[in-house]
Amino acid sequence: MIDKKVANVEEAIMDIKDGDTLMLGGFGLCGIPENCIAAIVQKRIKNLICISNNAGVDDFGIGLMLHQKQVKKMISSYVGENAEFERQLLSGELDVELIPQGTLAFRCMAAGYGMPAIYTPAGIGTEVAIGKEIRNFNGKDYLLENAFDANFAIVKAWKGDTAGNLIFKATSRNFNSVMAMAGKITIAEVEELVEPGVLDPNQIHTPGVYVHRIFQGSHYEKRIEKKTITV
Amino acid sequence: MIDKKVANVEEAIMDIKDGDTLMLGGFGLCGIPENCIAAIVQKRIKNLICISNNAGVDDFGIGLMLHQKQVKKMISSYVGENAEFERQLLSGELDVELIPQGTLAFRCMAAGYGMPAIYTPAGIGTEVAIGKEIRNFNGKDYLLENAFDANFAIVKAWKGDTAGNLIFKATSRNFNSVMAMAGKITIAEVEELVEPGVLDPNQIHTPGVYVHRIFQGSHYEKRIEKKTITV
Amino acid sequence: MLDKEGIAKRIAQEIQNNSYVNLGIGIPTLVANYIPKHIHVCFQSENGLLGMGPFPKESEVDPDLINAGKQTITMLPGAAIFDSAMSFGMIHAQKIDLTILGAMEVSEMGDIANWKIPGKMVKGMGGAMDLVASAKNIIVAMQHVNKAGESKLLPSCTLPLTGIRCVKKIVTELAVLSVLPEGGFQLLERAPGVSVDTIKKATLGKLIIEGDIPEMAFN
Amino acid sequence: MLDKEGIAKRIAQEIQNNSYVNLGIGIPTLVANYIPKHIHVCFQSENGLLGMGPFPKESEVDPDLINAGKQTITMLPGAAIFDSAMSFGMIHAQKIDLTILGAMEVSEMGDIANWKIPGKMVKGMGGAMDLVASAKNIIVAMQHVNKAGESKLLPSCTLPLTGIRCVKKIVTELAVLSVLPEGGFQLLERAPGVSVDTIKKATLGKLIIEGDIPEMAFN
Repeated sequence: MIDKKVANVEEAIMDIKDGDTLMLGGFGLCGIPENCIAAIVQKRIKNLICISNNAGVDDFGIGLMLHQKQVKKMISSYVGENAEFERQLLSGELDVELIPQGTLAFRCMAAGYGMPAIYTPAGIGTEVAIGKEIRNFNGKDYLLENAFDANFAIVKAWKGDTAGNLIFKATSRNFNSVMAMAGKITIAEVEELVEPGVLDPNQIHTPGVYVHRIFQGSHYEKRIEKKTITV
Repeated sequence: MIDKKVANVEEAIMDIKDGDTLMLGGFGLCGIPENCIAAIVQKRIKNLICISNNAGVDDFGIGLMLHQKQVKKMISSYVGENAEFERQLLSGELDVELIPQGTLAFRCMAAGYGMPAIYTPAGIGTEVAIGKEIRNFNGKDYLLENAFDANFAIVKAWKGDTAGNLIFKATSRNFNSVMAMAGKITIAEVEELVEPGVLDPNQIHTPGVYVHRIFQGSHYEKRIEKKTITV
Repeated sequence: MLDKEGIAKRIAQEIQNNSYVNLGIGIPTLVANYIPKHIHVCFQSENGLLGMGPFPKESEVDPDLINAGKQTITMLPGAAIFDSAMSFGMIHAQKIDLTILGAMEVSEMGDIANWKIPGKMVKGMGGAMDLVASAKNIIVAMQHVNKAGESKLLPSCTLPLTGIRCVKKIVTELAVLSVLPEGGFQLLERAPGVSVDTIKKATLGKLIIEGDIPEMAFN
Repeated sequence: MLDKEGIAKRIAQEIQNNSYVNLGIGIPTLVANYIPKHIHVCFQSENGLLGMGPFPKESEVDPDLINAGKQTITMLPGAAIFDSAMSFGMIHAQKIDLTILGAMEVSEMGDIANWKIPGKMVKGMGGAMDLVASAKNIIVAMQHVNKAGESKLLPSCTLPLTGIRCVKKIVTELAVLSVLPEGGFQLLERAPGVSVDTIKKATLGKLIIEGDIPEMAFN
């Protein structure tokens, strides 16, 4: 097997530099790559373009990067729940491109599947369609949307092996597995890193060929955005 | 949960009729829907268009349907290993459309993902490209290939539950999971049918929403086409 | 006049047996509480889950298991997890039978605006544009008029659109209305104690009233 | 002159450490037997497997586990199973570093024909058109001349094409040749005991010979 293991988060992110485009997995705060985000914050890498469904909250997730003004542009489907984000956006410090959530997912998948672009009906008749190519198939209009082209995809998995195979838990899979396929370099942090042969080949969500670096993360906080319980 | 269980193979295929387009899962003889094929053979449904990576062998798999002249047209990537197929093709009784294997997979996936068409580089510069739209993205040419539109997808899984969730074993997953997403009606036969809650939601390969009918198959022969061993 | 729970309760009656349903944030989320026992329904959450169950007990809370509203949830027996691409794949392939979502405005052609107010901070469309572009059936749950007392059922939307010609039915605190393919809101039912006249005054778009309009029935 | 095993052995030297490789049917399959111990390689089988191992022992045979040549196989520790769409997805996304396959003809521009002979029963292209359309590096394993003694290294292919401008290197029983980006077969190595003249006679396409051509080295 080809060994993808790196020693730690510092080694994993060593060549991320100012101005890079990063995909960051997660939905809300669920399944976000906490260790990599912390290391990027600590390294103060600047002018990043971040492709991520959300932008974290004020003091967690991508919010930590925003707080340090490390992000030049966000490409997301939903960026609520973040006052600092709003301030930077209104002041012009931050650029944001809002795209439909499915389009976000498909543009990742297209990159991982070698498709240069895909057709989606999402956004037809709305401002999302402005300037984009529209094509009718079988009586229905679709937008042509290009595959993403990101320097790095940074994802968080539940289990992984040193061959780079990943397994995600419950809804923390979300964008993690589609982004894992889509980075020029894919970095995976996992809660549990095992030797090849431990994980069932039948249950792998992301085959190791898509993953370039893997390390065992630590101190996962897994903050819950909206804890809702049945009394 | 929504119950997809049907009593038996006869009920599962009750409304397949002459002239229908069927997708049939499997690669070679690996993971083919043996029970459904046997029932279609017994029912002598005619003039079928079959989308399947291969065409079986003389006396097994789709070869059994060919033997009875039930197939009008095959859409496949590779149809070797079948003398009766060759005879019917040369005599003009059977039509065949050969397409690249990846194109076959992507046209299924497109149907399951609501994409009207996809772009693939496979076939550029070859006779496969004749009459098709070619488009250049970032300096590379791609063919536009339409999503399949099949009346039925017929797949075979290892385990399934009555909610229609499917798990495939090893390389018998092949086209089964992509076709399962792609049929107007998807019929799944499984080696082991269990109640909802038995299968781990994290390990489902095909979510039940894609499956319309499921039943427990029997008497799987699982014939091996090329048994190859290390002495 | 209905409260939010009443709107949810009325919409729950619209859910067909053996259907896959996606519930938006807000009133639509409440609909799950009023599904009749004999109706089998499977809820999709577009962040990657089919078979969403009720909110967890304190001891069951799992940060790795949330819905599209970012609330902690549970899974029912027979649930399945998938990634965001497959989730929107099944939405676009019309495997989801019904989408219930909120709106700021709906036009008499079935256009919907529910994601952006010019001049205000825009949070994003999330999965709404995908859902309205593809769902076979879309029911909007909303107030009939906005806080300024202006009708939200309009000849055409004034706010940026989320999708076009997609809303099939609207349930408000005042009425149930269907959107006709040729345009117009057909009044189907009045909320308890609400007159046709009240609905007329609250509806700016073309309102079609044919015969007697029954009051909503709840059991 | 090399036999089939020799061709496979020579191609095995081309495999880089830490690479993902797809092996076609025939001679390419034999390459797996000659990978040096210190080279880490992961074999993809396009029917949905990364981490393909050797053929099974009799007791290990599993009809649900085959390669793209439909032979029973095994999985190595760290293997992963996926469906056909993802398999060709990773091929088209150029995650597979090297494809080794057979050919009927190769042109001096790197075009390849390996799937169809007019007038003969056509079995199909299988995954070959996908592989040659996308692989970063393609090595062809074939005989230098066909059974009629005609060169298979041509100015342009006469048989229906599988892909264009894609072959990077060719290993035959006579020689190792690279296909130059501007066209032409550059002779890199001679097989043991084979003269440059023999290779010249067997090559109909433009053959480029610069300096002394070394004999292949095997260890």
